[in-house]
Amino acid sequence: MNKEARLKATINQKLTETGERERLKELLRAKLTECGWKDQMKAQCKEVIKEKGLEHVTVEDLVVEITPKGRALVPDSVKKELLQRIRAFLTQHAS
Amino acid sequence: MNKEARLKATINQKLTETGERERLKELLRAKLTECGWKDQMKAQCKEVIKEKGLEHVTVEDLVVEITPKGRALVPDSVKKELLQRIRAFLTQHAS
Amino acid sequence: EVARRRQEHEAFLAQFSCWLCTQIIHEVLDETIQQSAASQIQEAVNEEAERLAQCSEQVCCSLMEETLATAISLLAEDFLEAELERIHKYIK
Repeated sequence: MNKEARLKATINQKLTETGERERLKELLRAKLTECGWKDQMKAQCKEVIKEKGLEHVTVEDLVVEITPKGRALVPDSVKKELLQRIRAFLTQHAS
Repeated sequence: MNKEARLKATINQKLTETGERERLKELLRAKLTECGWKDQMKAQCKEVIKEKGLEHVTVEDLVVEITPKGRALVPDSVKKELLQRIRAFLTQHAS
Repeated sequence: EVARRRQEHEAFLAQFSCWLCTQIIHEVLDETIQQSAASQIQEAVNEEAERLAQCSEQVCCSLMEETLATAISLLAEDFLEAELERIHKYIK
Protein backbone atom coordinates (compact mmCIF):
# COMPACT_ATOMS: atom_id res chain seq x y z
CA MET A 1 0.00 0.00 0.00
CA ASN A 2 1.49 3.39 -0.89
CA LYS A 3 1.63 6.43 1.41
CA GLU A 4 -1.54 8.00 0.04
CA ALA A 5 -3.59 4.85 0.28
CA ARG A 6 -2.40 4.33 3.86
CA LEU A 7 -3.26 7.89 4.78
CA LYS A 8 -6.71 7.60 3.23
CA ALA A 9 -7.34 4.35 5.07
CA THR A 10 -6.31 5.99 8.36
CA ILE A 11 -8.57 8.98 7.77
CA ASN A 12 -11.51 6.73 6.92
CA GLN A 13 -10.88 4.58 9.95
CA LYS A 14 -10.78 7.59 12.28
CA LEU A 15 -13.91 9.06 10.76
CA THR A 16 -15.77 5.79 11.27
CA GLU A 17 -14.45 5.01 14.75
CA THR A 18 -15.32 8.41 16.15
CA GLY A 19 -18.77 8.43 14.55
CA GLU A 20 -17.80 11.54 12.58
CA ARG A 21 -18.52 9.78 9.29
CA GLU A 22 -22.18 9.31 10.26
CA ARG A 23 -22.41 12.87 11.58
CA LEU A 24 -21.01 14.25 8.32
CA LYS A 25 -23.47 12.23 6.27
CA GLU A 26 -26.28 13.49 8.47
CA LEU A 27 -25.07 17.06 8.02
CA LEU A 28 -24.93 16.56 4.26
CA ARG A 29 -28.45 15.15 4.15
CA ALA A 30 -29.74 18.10 6.18
CA LYS A 31 -27.95 20.57 3.91
CA LEU A 32 -29.39 18.93 0.81
CA THR A 33 -32.90 19.26 2.16
CA GLU A 34 -32.28 22.81 3.34
CA CYS A 35 -30.93 24.03 0.00
CA GLY A 36 -33.84 22.61 -2.01
CA TRP A 37 -31.83 19.82 -3.62
CA LYS A 38 -34.41 17.21 -2.68
CA ASP A 39 -37.23 19.21 -4.27
CA GLN A 40 -35.20 19.70 -7.41
CA MET A 41 -34.57 15.96 -7.56
CA LYS A 42 -38.25 15.19 -7.17
CA ALA A 43 -38.96 17.53 -10.05
CA GLN A 44 -36.36 15.61 -12.06
CA CYS A 45 -38.09 12.33 -11.26
CA LYS A 46 -41.39 13.81 -12.42
CA GLU A 47 -39.77 14.93 -15.63
CA VAL A 48 -38.37 11.48 -16.37
CA ILE A 49 -41.67 9.77 -15.69
CA LYS A 50 -43.52 12.27 -17.81
CA GLU A 51 -41.08 11.69 -20.63
CA LYS A 52 -40.89 7.89 -20.51
CA GLY A 53 -44.22 6.95 -19.02
CA LEU A 54 -44.70 5.44 -15.59
CA GLU A 55 -45.10 1.90 -16.90
CA HIS A 56 -41.68 2.01 -18.56
CA VAL A 57 -39.66 3.24 -15.61
CA THR A 58 -38.07 1.16 -12.84
CA VAL A 59 -36.33 2.47 -9.71
CA GLU A 60 -32.96 1.59 -11.30
CA ASP A 61 -33.80 3.53 -14.49
CA LEU A 62 -34.77 6.51 -12.42
CA VAL A 63 -31.58 6.33 -10.38
CA VAL A 64 -29.40 6.08 -13.50
CA GLU A 65 -31.26 8.94 -15.12
CA ILE A 66 -31.21 11.41 -12.24
CA THR A 67 -27.82 10.67 -10.64
CA PRO A 68 -25.72 12.95 -12.90
CA LYS A 69 -28.16 15.81 -12.27
CA GLY A 70 -28.12 15.00 -8.58
CA ARG A 71 -24.34 15.33 -8.46
CA ALA A 72 -24.36 18.54 -10.45
CA LEU A 73 -27.05 20.11 -8.32
CA VAL A 74 -25.13 19.89 -5.04
CA PRO A 75 -24.19 23.51 -4.26
CA ASP A 76 -20.48 24.29 -4.05
CA SER A 77 -21.02 25.80 -0.62
CA VAL A 78 -22.21 22.43 0.68
CA LYS A 79 -19.18 20.62 -0.77
CA LYS A 80 -16.92 23.28 0.68
CA GLU A 81 -18.47 23.02 4.13
CA LEU A 82 -18.08 19.25 4.11
CA LEU A 83 -14.42 19.53 3.14
CA GLN A 84 -13.82 22.11 5.85
CA ARG A 85 -15.41 19.86 8.44
CA ILE A 86 -13.18 16.97 7.36
CA ARG A 87 -10.09 19.20 7.51
CA ALA A 88 -11.03 20.49 10.94
CA PHE A 89 -11.54 16.93 12.12
CA LEU A 90 -8.12 15.93 10.81
CA THR A 91 -6.42 18.91 12.44
CA GLN A 92 -8.04 17.99 15.72
CA HIS A 93 -7.06 14.33 15.42
CA ALA A 94 -3.62 14.84 13.86
CA SER A 95 -1.17 12.26 15.16
CA MET B 1 51.32 36.06 22.94
CA ASN B 2 54.17 34.03 21.41
CA LYS B 3 55.47 34.44 17.89
CA GLU B 4 53.40 31.58 16.39
CA ALA B 5 50.19 32.77 17.94
CA ARG B 6 50.85 36.27 16.63
CA LEU B 7 51.53 34.90 13.17
CA LYS B 8 48.36 32.83 13.23
CA ALA B 9 46.33 35.86 14.26
CA THR B 10 47.91 37.95 11.50
CA ILE B 11 47.25 35.30 8.83
CA ASN B 12 43.65 34.88 9.96
CA GLN B 13 43.17 38.60 9.83
CA LYS B 14 44.65 38.78 6.35
CA LEU B 15 42.49 35.89 5.15
CA THR B 16 39.43 37.79 6.24
CA GLU B 17 40.52 41.28 5.21
CA THR B 18 41.55 40.27 1.71
CA GLY B 19 38.32 38.35 1.22
CA GLU B 20 40.30 35.15 0.62
CA ARG B 21 38.49 33.30 3.39
CA GLU B 22 35.14 33.98 1.70
CA ARG B 23 36.57 33.07 -1.70
CA LEU B 24 37.89 29.77 -0.35
CA LYS B 25 34.53 28.99 1.18
CA GLU B 26 32.82 29.86 -2.07
CA LEU B 27 35.22 27.62 -4.00
CA LEU B 28 34.54 24.78 -1.61
CA ARG B 29 30.77 25.25 -1.91
CA ALA B 30 31.04 25.15 -5.69
CA LYS B 31 33.24 22.05 -5.62
CA LEU B 32 30.83 20.28 -3.26
CA THR B 33 27.94 20.97 -5.59
CA GLU B 34 29.96 19.99 -8.64
CA CYS B 35 31.09 16.63 -7.24
CA GLY B 36 27.59 15.63 -6.17
CA TRP B 37 28.25 15.91 -2.43
CA LYS B 38 25.26 18.24 -1.96
CA ASP B 39 22.92 15.82 -3.70
CA GLN B 40 24.28 13.01 -1.57
CA MET B 41 23.50 15.04 1.55
CA LYS B 42 19.96 15.71 0.35
CA ALA B 43 19.50 12.01 -0.28
CA GLN B 44 20.87 11.24 3.20
CA CYS B 45 18.43 13.68 4.78
CA LYS B 46 15.54 12.14 2.85
CA GLU B 47 16.62 8.69 3.94
CA VAL B 48 16.71 9.63 7.64
CA ILE B 49 13.33 11.38 7.42
CA LYS B 50 11.84 8.32 5.73
CA GLU B 51 13.42 5.97 8.24
CA LYS B 52 12.45 7.84 11.41
CA GLY B 53 9.23 9.47 10.25
CA LEU B 54 8.81 13.20 9.78
CA GLU B 55 7.12 13.66 13.14
CA HIS B 56 10.12 12.18 14.96
CA VAL B 57 12.86 14.25 13.31
CA THR B 58 14.06 17.80 13.97
CA VAL B 59 16.59 19.79 11.97
CA GLU B 60 19.08 19.26 14.82
CA ASP B 61 18.61 15.47 14.76
CA LEU B 62 19.20 15.48 11.06
CA VAL B 63 22.35 17.60 11.39
CA VAL B 64 23.76 15.32 14.10
CA GLU B 65 22.93 12.24 12.09
CA ILE B 66 24.38 13.24 8.75
CA THR B 67 27.37 15.41 9.71
CA PRO B 68 29.80 12.49 10.17
CA LYS B 69 28.74 11.07 6.82
CA GLY B 70 29.00 14.50 5.23
CA ARG B 71 32.55 14.95 6.48
CA ALA B 72 33.57 11.51 5.31
CA LEU B 73 32.10 12.06 1.87
CA VAL B 74 34.15 15.15 0.96
CA PRO B 75 36.42 13.94 -1.87
CA ASP B 76 40.17 14.02 -1.20
CA SER B 77 40.72 15.93 -4.43
CA VAL B 78 38.57 18.78 -3.08
CA LYS B 79 40.44 18.84 0.24
CA LYS B 80 43.74 18.80 -1.62
CA GLU B 81 42.80 21.70 -3.87
CA LEU B 82 41.69 23.76 -0.91
CA LEU B 83 44.86 22.98 0.99
CA GLN B 84 46.98 24.04 -1.97
CA ARG B 85 45.14 27.34 -2.19
CA ILE B 86 45.66 27.95 1.53
CA ARG B 87 49.35 27.07 1.34
CA ALA B 88 49.83 29.40 -1.56
CA PHE B 89 48.14 32.21 0.38
CA LEU B 90 50.20 31.51 3.48
CA THR B 91 53.48 31.39 1.57
CA GLN B 92 52.62 34.71 0.05
CA HIS B 93 51.52 36.42 3.27
CA ALA B 94 53.47 34.76 6.08
CA SER B 95 56.95 36.02 5.53
CA GLU C 1 70.37 28.74 12.78
CA VAL C 2 68.80 30.38 9.72
CA ALA C 3 68.22 26.98 8.13
CA ARG C 4 66.68 25.65 11.36
CA ARG C 5 64.38 28.66 11.61
CA ARG C 6 63.34 28.30 8.01
CA GLN C 7 62.59 24.63 8.57
CA GLU C 8 60.56 25.45 11.65
CA HIS C 9 58.68 28.12 9.76
CA GLU C 10 57.92 25.69 6.94
CA ALA C 11 56.68 23.10 9.41
CA PHE C 12 54.51 25.72 11.07
CA LEU C 13 53.02 26.79 7.74
CA ALA C 14 52.28 23.20 6.76
CA GLN C 15 50.59 22.49 10.07
CA PHE C 16 48.67 25.75 10.13
CA SER C 17 47.52 25.27 6.52
CA CYS C 18 46.10 21.88 7.43
CA TRP C 19 44.38 23.32 10.47
CA LEU C 20 42.93 26.18 8.43
CA CYS C 21 41.82 23.81 5.71
CA THR C 22 39.96 21.58 8.19
CA GLN C 23 38.49 24.65 9.84
CA ILE C 24 37.13 26.05 6.57
CA ILE C 25 35.83 22.66 5.48
CA HIS C 26 33.98 22.21 8.76
CA GLU C 27 32.52 25.71 8.60
CA VAL C 28 31.19 25.22 5.08
CA LEU C 29 29.98 21.70 5.77
CA ASP C 30 28.17 22.67 8.96
CA GLU C 31 26.51 25.57 7.21
CA THR C 32 25.51 23.51 4.16
CA ILE C 33 24.30 20.53 6.17
CA GLN C 34 22.20 22.82 8.36
CA GLN C 35 20.61 24.40 5.25
CA SER C 36 20.11 21.05 3.61
CA ALA C 37 18.49 19.53 6.71
CA ALA C 38 16.15 22.51 7.15
CA SER C 39 15.13 22.55 3.50
CA GLN C 40 14.59 18.79 3.36
CA ILE C 41 12.42 18.87 6.48
CA GLN C 42 10.44 21.78 5.05
CA GLU C 43 10.03 19.91 1.77
CA ALA C 44 8.80 16.83 3.63
CA VAL C 45 6.37 18.98 5.65
CA ASN C 46 5.02 20.53 2.44
CA GLU C 47 4.67 17.15 0.75
CA GLU C 48 2.83 15.80 3.78
CA ALA C 49 0.46 18.77 3.83
CA GLU C 50 -0.18 18.37 0.11
CA ARG C 51 -0.85 14.67 0.55
CA LEU C 52 -3.20 15.32 3.44
CA ALA C 53 -5.11 17.95 1.45
CA GLN C 54 -5.48 15.60 -1.50
CA CYS C 55 -6.61 12.70 0.65
CA SER C 56 -9.10 14.92 2.50
CA GLU C 57 -10.56 15.93 -0.82
CA GLN C 58 -10.81 12.34 -1.99
CA VAL C 59 -12.40 11.23 1.27
CA CYS C 60 -14.83 14.14 1.01
CA CYS C 61 -15.77 13.13 -2.55
CA SER C 62 -16.34 9.50 -1.64
CA LEU C 63 -18.43 10.50 1.38
CA MET C 64 -20.47 12.77 -0.85
CA GLU C 65 -20.89 10.03 -3.47
CA GLU C 66 -21.96 7.53 -0.86
CA THR C 67 -24.52 9.89 0.67
CA LEU C 68 -25.85 10.99 -2.70
CA ALA C 69 -26.17 7.41 -3.95
CA THR C 70 -28.21 6.43 -0.90
CA ALA C 71 -30.30 9.60 -0.98
CA ILE C 72 -31.01 9.32 -4.71
CA SER C 73 -32.04 5.68 -4.66
CA LEU C 74 -34.25 6.30 -1.62
CA LEU C 75 -35.77 9.31 -3.30
CA ALA C 76 -36.39 7.42 -6.56
CA GLU C 77 -37.92 4.51 -4.71
CA ASP C 78 -40.24 6.73 -2.64
CA PHE C 79 -41.18 8.82 -5.61
CA LEU C 80 -42.06 5.87 -7.82
CA GLU C 81 -43.99 4.22 -5.04
CA ALA C 82 -45.97 7.41 -4.40
CA GLU C 83 -46.68 7.79 -8.12
CA LEU C 84 -47.90 4.20 -8.43
CA GLU C 85 -50.08 4.63 -5.38
CA ARG C 86 -51.53 7.79 -6.82
CA ILE C 87 -52.32 6.02 -10.13
CA HIS C 88 -53.87 3.08 -8.29
CA LYS C 89 -56.08 5.43 -6.30
CA TYR C 90 -57.01 7.22 -9.49
CA ILE C 91 -57.91 3.95 -11.24
CA LYS C 92 -59.98 2.83 -8.29
